[in-house]
Amino acid sequence: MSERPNVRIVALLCRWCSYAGADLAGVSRMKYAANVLPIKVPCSARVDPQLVLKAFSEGADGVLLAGCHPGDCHYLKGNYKALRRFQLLKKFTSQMGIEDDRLRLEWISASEGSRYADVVNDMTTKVAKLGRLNWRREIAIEA
Amino acid sequence: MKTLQFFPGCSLQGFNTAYYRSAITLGNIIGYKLDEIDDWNCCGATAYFSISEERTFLANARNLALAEKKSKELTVACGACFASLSKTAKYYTDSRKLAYLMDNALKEAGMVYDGKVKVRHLLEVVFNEYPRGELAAKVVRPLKGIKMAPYYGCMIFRPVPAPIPRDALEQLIQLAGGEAIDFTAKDRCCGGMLVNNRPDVGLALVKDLLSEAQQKGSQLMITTCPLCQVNLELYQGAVNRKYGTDFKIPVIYFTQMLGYAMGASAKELMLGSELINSLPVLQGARVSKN
Amino acid sequence: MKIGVYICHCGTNIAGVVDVAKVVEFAATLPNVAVARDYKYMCSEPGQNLIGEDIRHLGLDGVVVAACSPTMHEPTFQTALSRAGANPYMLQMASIREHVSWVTSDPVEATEKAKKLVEAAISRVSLQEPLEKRRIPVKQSVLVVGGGIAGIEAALKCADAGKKVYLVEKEPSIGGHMAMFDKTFPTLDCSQCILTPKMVEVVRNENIELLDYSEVREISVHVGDFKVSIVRKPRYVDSSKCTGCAVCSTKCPGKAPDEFNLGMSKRKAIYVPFPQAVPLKAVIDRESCLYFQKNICKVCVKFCSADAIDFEQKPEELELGVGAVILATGFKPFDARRVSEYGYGKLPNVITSLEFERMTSASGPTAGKIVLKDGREPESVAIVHCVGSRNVNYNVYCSKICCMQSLKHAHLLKEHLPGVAVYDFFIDMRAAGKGYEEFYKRVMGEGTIMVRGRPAYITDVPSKPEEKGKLVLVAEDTVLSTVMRYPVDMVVLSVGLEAGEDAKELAHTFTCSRTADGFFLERHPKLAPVSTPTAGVFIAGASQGPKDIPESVAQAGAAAAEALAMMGKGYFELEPYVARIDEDLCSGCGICLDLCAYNALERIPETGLTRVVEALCQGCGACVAACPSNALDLDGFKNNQIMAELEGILA
Amino acid sequence: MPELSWWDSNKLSFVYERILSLPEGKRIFECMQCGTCGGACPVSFAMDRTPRQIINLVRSGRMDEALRSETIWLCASCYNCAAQCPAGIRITDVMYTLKVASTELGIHHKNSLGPIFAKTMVKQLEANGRISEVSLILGVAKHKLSLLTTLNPLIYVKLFLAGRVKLRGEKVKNMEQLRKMNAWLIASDFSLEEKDRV
Repeated sequence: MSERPNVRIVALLCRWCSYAGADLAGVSRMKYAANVLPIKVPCSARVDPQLVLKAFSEGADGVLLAGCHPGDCHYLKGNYKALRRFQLLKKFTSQMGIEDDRLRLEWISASEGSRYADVVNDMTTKVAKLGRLNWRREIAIEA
Repeated sequence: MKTLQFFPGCSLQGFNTAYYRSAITLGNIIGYKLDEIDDWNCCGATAYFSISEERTFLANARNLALAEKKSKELTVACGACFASLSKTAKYYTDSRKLAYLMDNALKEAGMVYDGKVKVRHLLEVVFNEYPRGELAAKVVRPLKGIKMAPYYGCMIFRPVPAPIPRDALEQLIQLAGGEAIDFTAKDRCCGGMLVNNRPDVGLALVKDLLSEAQQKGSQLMITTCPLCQVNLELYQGAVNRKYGTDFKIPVIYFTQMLGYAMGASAKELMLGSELINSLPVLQGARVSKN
Repeated sequence: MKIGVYICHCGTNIAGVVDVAKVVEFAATLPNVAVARDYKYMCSEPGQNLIGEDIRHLGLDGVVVAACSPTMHEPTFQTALSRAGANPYMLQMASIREHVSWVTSDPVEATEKAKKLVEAAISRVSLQEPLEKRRIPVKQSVLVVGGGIAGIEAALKCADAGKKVYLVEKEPSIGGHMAMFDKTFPTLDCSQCILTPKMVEVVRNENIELLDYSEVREISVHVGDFKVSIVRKPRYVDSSKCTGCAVCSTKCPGKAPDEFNLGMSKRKAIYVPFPQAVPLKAVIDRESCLYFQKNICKVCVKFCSADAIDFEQKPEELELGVGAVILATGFKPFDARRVSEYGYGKLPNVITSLEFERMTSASGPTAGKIVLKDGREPESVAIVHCVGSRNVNYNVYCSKICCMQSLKHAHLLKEHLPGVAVYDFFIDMRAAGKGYEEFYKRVMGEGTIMVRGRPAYITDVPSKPEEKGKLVLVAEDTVLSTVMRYPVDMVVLSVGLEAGEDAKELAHTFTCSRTADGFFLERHPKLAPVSTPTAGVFIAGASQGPKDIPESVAQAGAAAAEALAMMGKGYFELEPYVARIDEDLCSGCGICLDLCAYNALERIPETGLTRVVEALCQGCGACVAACPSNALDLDGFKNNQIMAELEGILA
Repeated sequence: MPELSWWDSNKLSFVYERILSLPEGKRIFECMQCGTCGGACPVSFAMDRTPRQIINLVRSGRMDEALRSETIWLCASCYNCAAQCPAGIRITDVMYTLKVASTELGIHHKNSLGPIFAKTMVKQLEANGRISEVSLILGVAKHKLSLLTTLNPLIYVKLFLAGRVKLRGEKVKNMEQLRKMNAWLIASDFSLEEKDRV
C-alpha cells in the first residue's frame, strides 16, 4: 500500500489455527498492513458478540474473526458455533449501520500464513475505503 | 433450435469457406443456428501479439464488448480466434492492469465490457450440448471402415483449454461410424505461420503430422482449425517435393465429417472443394445394414 | 497492582525494526507499571533472572513480556515466574516479533503497533488472576496407526519400554511399502532381510496387540485417555486356527490381480499377501471368491486341515482406551497416469519405480528378472526423476526420495543386466544424506548416462528407422543445450510421494491439521516435529512428509520417546482454562448444555441450575459466549480480561 | 526479485519490466532450467537458443542476446511449453514480448519472414479491421517473392476454381472504434511495464 490508511482493525484469532497461522506469516517474514491488532482467544466459539461490539465502541474500524477450517476445530465443532453466531451478529451490526466489510469471519489454518497476510491486507484496503467508523462518538451522541 | 452467437474470423471467409458452410449445415441437422456477431474485427491471430500485445488485447476487447451486448456466450470455430479471444477474456479477469487498459480504451470508443463473455469452441459446443446418443441417432450414412486421424491442433487445448476430454473428436468420429487412429500428434503444432515465414521449418512440422497419420493408415484427417487444414492440405505437395514423400491424405473439418455422416449433401458441406478430394474416401465407406 | 514490563530485542529481530527504547519509555507511563525494562534476549538465563529479581525485590504481581509469539516462549517465562514465587498465570505476552517486527517494514508503524500490543497486555494482566494447572492421569497404553516401517518401529520402542501397544494396520499384513522394496539405498541391503525380523518381533512381543486388517472408526479426544473404536474387517479365516500353510490358495480357483505386485501378477481369492506376511494368515477377498459371488466351490474348506475357513465371519468392533496415539499412516505413490505426456498406462513398457522394485525383487512377479512386457530383456532403459514432483501442475514439493531411488535403480539395472544402457534424466540431483553423494558417484562410475533435463514427452512413433519399436524420450540435454530424442526399450518413472487417501479423514478423526500439500502438520517445524496441536497425538514417517527409511525410523523413535515421556510422567498437565459458573446469575435456561462438546456441563437436579464438570471442561468457551445472563465465564479468558485487552489495544 | 541495479541503466530494462508485469510474469525467476520447454517445442530443432536459454538470458539481464536470437521468431505460438512448464512460466507470452521489442528496436533476426509478415498483416488489420488471405500473401510477397514459390502456383488457380478465394477483402464498418481505442492507448502512454498504474 502506497498511502497508509489510519484505520484500526481488531483481529480475534483462535489460538490453535488462526493465531498459529499469523505466527507463520511472521516466521515467513511476510509483510502486511500494520493496521490489524491481534487478540488471542481459545476458540472462535469463545467470541461473545459483546466483545465484537465492545471493539467497535472502543474505536475499532473493523473486526476480523478467524478460526480453524470447518472440520478442523480443536474443540470439534467450535467454529460451526462461531459461524452461526456470526450470521446473527452480522444481521445486528448491519442494522446498526456498520458496513458489511467492517466485520468479517475467515477460516485460517495454522499452515496458511500467506492467507492470513492476504486477508489482513484485503480487509485493510476495504475498510480504508470506508474510512473511520467513529462509532464511539455516535454512541456518545445517542447517550 | 438453439442460437449460437458466432465469431467466424477472417479465414472462414476465404480459404476455409467450407468450414463455415458445413458448420451451418451441421447446425440445421443437429439443431443450432449460427448468428454471426455484427461488425466483428480480426482477432490478430499470432501476428498481432508479436507487434503489440496491448493493441491485440484491445482489438479482442472490442469483439468481446460487441458480443456481450447480445449474449454471454461467443462461439468460435477457428483455433487462432479461439485462442486470442479466450486468452483476452482470461487475462481481463487475471490482470487488473490489462482490465484497466481495456476498460479505458473501450470507454474512449463508447463501449463497455463486463468480463462476462464465455468464449466457446464449436467442437466443444457440439460435444457438450448434444447427448452422444442423440447425435448417433442422426447418423444415416455411417463412415464404416474409414480410418481417420483426429487432429485438434494446438489452440483448442492451449492456452485456455476448452472443457472437453482429450478424445472428444475421437468419440465423434466413432459415433459417425468411422475409426479414429491413435494419433499421438493430435495437438502438435501444424507449423502455423512458419510455413510462410520459415518454409523449411514449417514444412518439417507438416511432414511429421502427415507421416504419423500415414503410418497409422488413416485415409482422412479431421481438423477443427482452418489454419491446420490449410497447412496440412495446401502444403502436402510442397512436402512431397521437399522430402520425396507420397502423401495424399484429404483433410476435412469435423463439421463436414459429421454432416456427411448425418446425410447432408456434399454440396451443402462443400465437400470436394479440397485440393485432395475427400469424396472418394467418404463414398468408399463400407455400406452395411444396421 | 504492580506490573513489570519487559521488552525483548531478540537481537536485531525486534530491535532492528521496533524502537525498543520508545516502547519502554511509553510503557513506563502506563498505570500500575512499576518497572519497564528492555534486554537483548529476554529468554536467556540473565533475561529471565531480570524478571525474577524484580518479582522478589519490587514484589511485582503481574508481568508483561513483549517478545516473540507466546507459542514460542510462554512456557519459558511462566517457569521464570514460578521460580521467583509468582503465579505463572500472572504473565501476559505481547507478540512484537511474529506479529510486528517480522511483518512490518516501516519502523514507525512497527513501533506504534508494538506500543498498542504492550498497552493491551498491561491492561489485561492487571485483571488476570492466579491459576493452577490441572493434572490429568495418562493411560499407560499407546495406539499406533499404520504398520509400515515407521509404525512398526514406534510400536516396538513403546513395547520395549513396557507399555501396552495396539498396532492397527488396514491391510491383511504389516510391512507397508518397505516390504515391497527389493534393495535399500545407499547400502543396498535387502529390504525384506532387515524388515522381516522387526515384523516378526511385532507378533512375538507380548506387549503388542496387532490389530491387522482393521481400521480406526472414531475416537473421542480426551487428553490422557483417548477412547478409540476400531473395526476389524472379516478375513473369513479364523486367524487362531490358520497356520499360513497356503494350501488353500494353491487349490483356490478364484483369481484377481495381486495388490502386493501392483497387479503385475495374479493372486487367488484366498491368499497370503506375501511369503513374509505378518501375521502369516490367509485372507479371503469377497470380490473374486466363487462362494461369495456364485455360492459354489468351497474348495478351501475342503483342503484346510485346520478348518480355519469361516464364511460367516462378521466385522467386529473393539473399544480401546489409550493414553497416546502415534499416527504412522505413510504415503501413496503419485499416479503416473496424470502426466499424460509420459503415456503411463498406454505405453506398455513405461513402468513406475514401485513396479520396478517388484520386478527386481526375487519374490516378485518376474522372479527378479528385469524384462519387457514381451519377455525380452531391455537393452536400454531410461529413468525419469521428479514425476509428479516439483511441478505446479501436480505437486510443487520435492518428494525427496526419488533421486536416490532412481540412482539405486540405475545400479540394479547395471547389476542385473550387464551392458544395458541406462539414461538417468534429472533436473537437480539431490543426494544429501550419509553416504548418498558417494553412492551417486558410484552409480556414475558404473557408466550410467546422466542427462540433466526433464523429458517433455515419451512416444512410440518413430521418426527414424532406428527408433522403430522403441520408446522415444524427447528432452533437452540442458548441459549441451540441444533437444534430443532418446530411443530406449523401457522407461522407469520415479513417481513422487503423496499424502495417503485417508489422511484427510484421519486428520479429522484425530483433530490434527494438515499442510497445504495434505501431509500431517507438526506442532513446530523445528522444535516439535513429531507432535501435533492435539496433546498426546504424535506423527511419524511419510505421513508427515516425504521421507526415506532412515528418517522414518528416526522419527518413529522420536514419536515413541514423546509418547513414553508423557506416560512416564504419569499425568498430563492441562491448562487451567475452565469455565466457571456464577450460580446466582444462572437462570437454568440450559442453552449452554447442548453447546458443550465434552458434556462438561450438567443440570443440578435439585436446583435445576447448571454446573461445570471441571475434569471434562476443555476450556473452549463456547458456553461462555452463549450464556444470555453472563453467568458463565472462562478462567484465563474472562470477559473483563479480553475487554481490558480491547481497551488497551484501541486506546 | 533480484537486484537489477547493475544493469538498470541498460536501455533494454524496459523489456524486462514488461515481461515481469505480464500475468504470472515473475514466474521466470522460478525457472529451474529443466528444459521441458525445449522438449515440448516442436521447432526447437531449428532454434539457435533453446527456450530455456532464452528465459535465462532474460532473467540474467542479457536481454540483447535474447532479442537478437532467431528462436523468438521461430516460436509458432503453440503454447505447448507453457502448458507443460513445471514452474508455470507462460513462455509463449515471454516470446511475444521479445518479438514486440525486437521489432520495435529493429534488432530482430533476419532469417525469418515473421516480422515482415506480422507488420504487413497488422497494417491491413488496422486499416480494414479484417484480413484477406490474398492481399496478405501479395503484401508479404512484395518483400520476398520466394514466398509464392513454396506453393505450386497451380494451387492458387485450383483454390480459385473451388470457390475458396475471395478477392475483395471485407472491412469493419465502425473502424472509428478501433482507431479511438488505439489512439487512447498512445495518448495515455499506457505501458505494461509501468508498475503503479493501477
